[in-house]
Amino acid sequence: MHDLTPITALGGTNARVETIGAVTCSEVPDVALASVTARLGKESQTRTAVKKIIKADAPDVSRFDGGDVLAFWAGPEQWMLEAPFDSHEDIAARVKSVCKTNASVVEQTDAWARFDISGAEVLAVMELLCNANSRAMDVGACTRSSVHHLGCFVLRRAPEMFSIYGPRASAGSLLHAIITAMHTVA
Amino acid sequence: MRYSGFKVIKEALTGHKGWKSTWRDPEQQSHYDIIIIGGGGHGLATAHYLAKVYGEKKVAVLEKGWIGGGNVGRNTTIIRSNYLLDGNEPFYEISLKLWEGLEQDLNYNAMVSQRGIMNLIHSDAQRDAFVRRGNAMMLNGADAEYLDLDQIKKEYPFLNFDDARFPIKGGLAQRRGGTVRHDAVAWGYARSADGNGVDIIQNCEVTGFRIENGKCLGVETSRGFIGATKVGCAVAGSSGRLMAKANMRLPIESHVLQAFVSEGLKPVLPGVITFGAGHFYVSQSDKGGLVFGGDLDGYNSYAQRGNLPVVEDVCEGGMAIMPMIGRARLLRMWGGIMDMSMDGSPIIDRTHIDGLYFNGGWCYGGFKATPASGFAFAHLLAKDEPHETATAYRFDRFEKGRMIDEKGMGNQPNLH
Amino acid sequence: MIINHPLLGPRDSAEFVYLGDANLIERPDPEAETAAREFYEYAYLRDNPAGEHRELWFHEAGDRSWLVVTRNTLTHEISDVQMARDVARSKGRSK
Amino acid sequence: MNQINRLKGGQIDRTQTLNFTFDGKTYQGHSGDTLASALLANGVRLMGRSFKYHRPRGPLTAGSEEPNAMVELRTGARQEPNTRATTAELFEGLSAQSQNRWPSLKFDAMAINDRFSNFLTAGFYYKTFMWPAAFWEKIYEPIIRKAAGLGSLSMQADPDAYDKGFRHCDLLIIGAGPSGLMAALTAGRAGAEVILADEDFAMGGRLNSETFAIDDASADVWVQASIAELAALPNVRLMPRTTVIGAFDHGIYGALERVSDHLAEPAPGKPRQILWRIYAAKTILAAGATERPIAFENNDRPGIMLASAIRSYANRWAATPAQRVAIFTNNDDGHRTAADLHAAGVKIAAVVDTRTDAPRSHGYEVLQGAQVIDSKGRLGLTFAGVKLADGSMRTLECGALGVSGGWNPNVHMTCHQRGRPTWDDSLAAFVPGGALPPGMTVAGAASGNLSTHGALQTGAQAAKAALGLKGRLPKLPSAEDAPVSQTPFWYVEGCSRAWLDQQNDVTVKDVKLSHQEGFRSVEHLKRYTTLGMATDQGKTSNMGGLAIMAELAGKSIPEVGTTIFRPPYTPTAIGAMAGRIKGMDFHPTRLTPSHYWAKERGAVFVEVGNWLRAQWFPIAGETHWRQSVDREVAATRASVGVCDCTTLGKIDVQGTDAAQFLNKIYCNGFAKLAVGKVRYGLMLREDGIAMDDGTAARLEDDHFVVTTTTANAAKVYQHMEFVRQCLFPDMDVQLISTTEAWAQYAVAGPNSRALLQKIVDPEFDLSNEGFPFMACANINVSGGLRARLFRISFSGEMAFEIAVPARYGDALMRKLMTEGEEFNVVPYGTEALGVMRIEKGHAAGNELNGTTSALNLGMGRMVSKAKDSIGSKLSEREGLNETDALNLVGIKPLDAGDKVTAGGHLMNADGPVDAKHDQGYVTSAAFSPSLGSMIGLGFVKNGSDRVGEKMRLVSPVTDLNVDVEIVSAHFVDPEGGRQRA
Repeated sequence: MHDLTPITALGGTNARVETIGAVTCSEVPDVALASVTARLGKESQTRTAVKKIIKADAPDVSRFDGGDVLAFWAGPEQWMLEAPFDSHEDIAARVKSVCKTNASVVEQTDAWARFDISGAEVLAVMELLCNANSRAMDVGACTRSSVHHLGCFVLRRAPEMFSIYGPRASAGSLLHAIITAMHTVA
Repeated sequence: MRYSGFKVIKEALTGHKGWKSTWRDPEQQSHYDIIIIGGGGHGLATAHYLAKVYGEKKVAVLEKGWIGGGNVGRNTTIIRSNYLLDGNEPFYEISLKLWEGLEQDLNYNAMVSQRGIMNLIHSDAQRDAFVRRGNAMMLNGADAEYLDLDQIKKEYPFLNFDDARFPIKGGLAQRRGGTVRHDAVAWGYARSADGNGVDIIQNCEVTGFRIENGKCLGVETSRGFIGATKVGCAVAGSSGRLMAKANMRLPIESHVLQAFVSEGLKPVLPGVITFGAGHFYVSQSDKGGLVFGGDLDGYNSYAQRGNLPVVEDVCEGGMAIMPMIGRARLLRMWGGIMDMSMDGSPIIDRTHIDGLYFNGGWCYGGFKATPASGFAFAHLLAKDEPHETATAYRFDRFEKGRMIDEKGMGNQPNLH
Repeated sequence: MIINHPLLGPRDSAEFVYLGDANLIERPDPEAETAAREFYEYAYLRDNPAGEHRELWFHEAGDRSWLVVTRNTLTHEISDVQMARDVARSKGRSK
Repeated sequence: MNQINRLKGGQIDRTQTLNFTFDGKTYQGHSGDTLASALLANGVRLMGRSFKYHRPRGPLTAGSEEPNAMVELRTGARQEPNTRATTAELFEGLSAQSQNRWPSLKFDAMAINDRFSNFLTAGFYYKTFMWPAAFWEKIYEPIIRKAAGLGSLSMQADPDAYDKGFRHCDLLIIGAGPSGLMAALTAGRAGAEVILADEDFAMGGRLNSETFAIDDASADVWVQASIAELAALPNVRLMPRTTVIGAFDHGIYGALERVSDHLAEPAPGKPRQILWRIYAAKTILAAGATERPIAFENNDRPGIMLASAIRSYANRWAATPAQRVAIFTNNDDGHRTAADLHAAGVKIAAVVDTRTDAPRSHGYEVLQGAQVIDSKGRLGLTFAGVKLADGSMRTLECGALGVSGGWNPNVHMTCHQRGRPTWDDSLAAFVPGGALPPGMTVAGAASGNLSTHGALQTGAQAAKAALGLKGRLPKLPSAEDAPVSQTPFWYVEGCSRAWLDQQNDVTVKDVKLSHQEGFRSVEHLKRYTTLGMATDQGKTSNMGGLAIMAELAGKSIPEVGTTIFRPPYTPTAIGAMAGRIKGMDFHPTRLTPSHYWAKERGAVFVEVGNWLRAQWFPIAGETHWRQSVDREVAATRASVGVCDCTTLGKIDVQGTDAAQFLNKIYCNGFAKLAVGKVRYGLMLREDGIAMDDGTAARLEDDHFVVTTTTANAAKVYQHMEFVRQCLFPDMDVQLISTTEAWAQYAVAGPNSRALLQKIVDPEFDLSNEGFPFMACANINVSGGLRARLFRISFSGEMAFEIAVPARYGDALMRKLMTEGEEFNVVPYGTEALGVMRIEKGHAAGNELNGTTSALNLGMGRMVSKAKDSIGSKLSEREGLNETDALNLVGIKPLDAGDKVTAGGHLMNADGPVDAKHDQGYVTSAAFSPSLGSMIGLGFVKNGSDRVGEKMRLVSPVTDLNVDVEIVSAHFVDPEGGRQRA
């Protein structure tokens, strides 16, 4: 084992959690991510590989699916695979070993910072953050959207819980946007 | 009729009975020596200089709607000559000099107000670029002044010096820059041209060109055919539409640029300020409204209206640099169509069709160029050779690789 | 404006970056004898119509697809949206 | 009871008395009052001054169309100019000041303008103030500017926050009057997602101001029941205090919600206002109608109001502008005001009706076929002069006069996409035209259906049509359905100083003068007279002006046409349009992986795009930034330095055609680059000008990592996707940005290898043979952590760039510092980075300025002729290949003490100093600790052949004029031995 100690996107050693009114925002650092993009003409093989990894059909446009390891749609013939960090820090290598040369696999773990927002007023917070029609998203829906000029992924994981993946370097700005919205709603 | 303070007093005391129409409403003649298509600022200025400086007697301006109804009627009124490149700077400096003598030339108060323009600087790279530009201006005989942060703070204490995301580091000022009452420019040129014998024909839409054997013989209009020895097109914004009638494709796209005015406020801003780290520039009109603008909407459009994202983007820039305007209200927004050229610079040139001349591609710098554009186009039409300050504004510069690209954005018009 | 993305459905145009005329897909053959002239026309001359305009938009804050949007420049009405990659292939572009 | 003009009833809450001040004097009002209603209740009619003549003014209206009663609301940094007293909700402690007057509202010295009004006619300023030319800015204009303007800004930063938000709905209903409520009930009951927005704080629209019955009860009962039913529906969202400001393309509406304006200040953490972007599949405009005045001589005195406004004040706010009120009308609606006031106990002086067959009343006198021809009263109306049907004159004593010229449907939003309204002869008014914004229908008074029944019916119909609901209309509540007939009566014959635009002081006389002088199109009229350009956007004035213009031109009103209706519907705070995007949040901030460590080290940061980067790292005793930077450069060149270069864009390129793809986007060749090697690449735009530069590292046969400059990362990625999807759609290549995934540090200097050998796991050979210049590899560091290593150099020293997953970047930096102690390692910032790259002659952003070609950059030969790449063809144009083209060179002062200034221009040593003789310019400059003088990079005409030439560097704008020598751009180690060591 190497001896380098990680920090979270917000610069801490522990994940930040903020509760304001009926909404809680939690930093979620312990996820591993890898993008999988089908090579030209290898779309069905790639879908098969994704299915094998997440134990569910490769999700359709604007959907996510899976269990412990989950995939969300990220672009045409492109998925982001998400897994627990502790068990899957080497996610890119593992995915690559399944996809072989059928897909281009890129480690994305530290490209993103994830915040989970939950609570009774979560929809009111979401509609101050981005233009995604969050009320119409059902559980299992995901989309790209912009939060205060930051390109993000938005996933509805439960009726009262959304995940926002934003660019890691701007995690502080993203959290600030979320918290101001939570204050407005509270 | 000559305008003066004395005349105003005399008319006030005699019931304003003596004021005459500012221009005639003439019937068109069957043939003119020169027809200018477009009764906007540039077309009317061209007519004025053709008649007054070049002594042309048979000149007509054809206007589709009402004169001054294009971009001269909806812009942010700024004049300046703070250009970088050799192809541009002498031209805009001539323009500024013409502005400085405009009211006396026209006997019309267009309220040329040289309260200065300040370009704010927010990074070292920007400072380097602005120093280069300031030097280019001075080497061309224009005025420029570099201000450091302390000088900016003294002159503009209301800017955001406290929590700016991109702190102000200095500024490049042109004290001779300023604003002009834009409608009055069109009216003043129209009145003068009319007084010098130019026929201004409103509600006369050009529907086609009569071209035979590579020569333009005149124009088809909603009022019938009008013959001409030379036809000059000055319809920036609609150049693509008009020149398509002569089967020309241009190095130009039409884009919408929005502009904004706030409710009237007691004096706040001395001159024009441009924000260097966002899309925002602002001045205050004599009536008290903050007149401001920013970036293009970014897509081809002839619709003369824009959309919310750019409105918000511009106001974001305003709040970032000048957070005291938060409680001032945006009164009106409007959109003008810009002839966005492929290098951000205009074209004043002959076309490949004999007798057909073109003036356009002004991007959103057309208003400040009005006098020089008119002067240079008049020169071209009268003498058949480019004016010395406009020699670079040729069609062939793109094919030959001699672009005049102030912003360095290349062949993507919406980035200029 | 709203662009009806062929995969994602209606999306705010603020998520996109605009490039210009969709003819930019039709890059000339650099080997042609008239390539110099063709590249000049390709890079610099535009129809710039007042009416229906086929144009390129990039879904930067979305799925990174380039789209060919047919939009009326007088009314902004959008009548058709296609994946630019499909359009390029239909124009015979390949490698 | 000091509210002398307070009536009984109304919708105010008398249990809550609120204290407020106007011009320093304290008054009381009630919850539910507006500032205007409370002032009227207190007997105050004078609330403002007009723009040009400074005439005394009171409210004309009871709503957002108000031109006159504008105040500065609140004090200190929250001072808010031009606030309409007619819409400002009263709150405890409200403080308002009158504006545009000096020294006081009652005694305004500028009112002298009114005496000279005959000289100050429309457009007079275009005809004078021209001599001498210099006097305009110095004398005339300052006086005009000082006199002009309305309210004042505080000149302090707005202390309040604003939010933006996004809502989606099946149906947006604009206006919650009878038609809007009925539409919302119809759509809401059908289960549609509905948003009902109204600018007022109380929904109900005109019903709040009337004494109508609905279903045999007071209309108020139906309104409250409807609101309650809608509020209980989960699919309906009620948005009171929300003005829909504009109809934008494809069903996007801007809407401003005033969250806290009815409070003294927003609660902590709460916004003052929210700008909503509403995405509506369908929209019903139910914006009602605005009453129009009749112009007559001196029709602008405080107390002269729209008749419907007086009715609103009486019925809704239980306030009357005076105890004795007259009415001037040309239609039946004016009589409603008289009847309601009469019922409330206000004395009706008379109803003056232009119609000879006007209805009679038992309660008060109706003067048929009569006209108000003048008024009296310096600071408020005292008498109205009436010309009776038989031509005789009569004077009515009255403190208020309600004027009704009929109603104009509020068509504004139907025209926001440049549609034009059409003329309805039966209403003598413009009604919505054919070309509405797509998805919009219009209901109620806005569509010209002026009765309550008509409003309810068209509201229900519109909702059904919008949602495609089948079946019969729901049963409508019964309501009045009085026939409406409006005949045009715009102004009283012979009037002259009869105000059309009360705020801008445009009178009938001005319109006539405008016509006389040839300003006859409606746009010319507006611009020449300023009619309709005031803060009310002509809501009460434009029609009158149009009608007079039409008459003078011998045309009909529709032939004259309207000016263009533009957003916003009512003026909107600039702060709200910006939302949270201001101050430090103007742009998101991007932090590098070593940021927190650098902050601990006391680094000075600089904004580079959205990134914050360490600029230099001062140590104890250093008092000037140059000391720090010189030390960092010297230490790096002497031993080893570390710099965070994570900000460079990183794009992962994979696929079997990856190499072929890079061959297209770079002008130089990549097909033959070996796995494990890095190559510098220059990317051109299609026009042959340099777009960006960087490196591409071939990690595997089908896998490259491309770097871009920090500034161009997004643009280059977009360009690469364009080339991939649009130009070469069948190339097997996949792109994804990985910029932020990796923490990447440059480790530079003669001891860089030695330092890295302590970090990189021992199985990797870092020797020059094992890992030569321009090598790259996937490696492990620190005992097994995956990492990437590139042997590339920006500084010219032996150097590496090492990358680890971003979360470990902080730890890696700390480790480099600890392990480097024995080599006296230094961290260096962007300044030292810049100095070293200038010393080495590497082009960067200042050189790649969007106008420079490969030839200019000294890389002309890199443009491969053997293959096609983006930009290669157009880079062959003659203008880009001239013999005296600019070339990148180095610049050195002859006197080592002289300054070299970036942005300075280069002139021949003995030639003239002017633009015509310009030889080039300096792009970058820095003090070089290695050379002991300032040095620069720049472009000089034919510069490659002029090395060794003496030239003059001038920068008049910074007052510099020095002698310099043109030298090679490679100041340090021109042979490149160090980076290969």
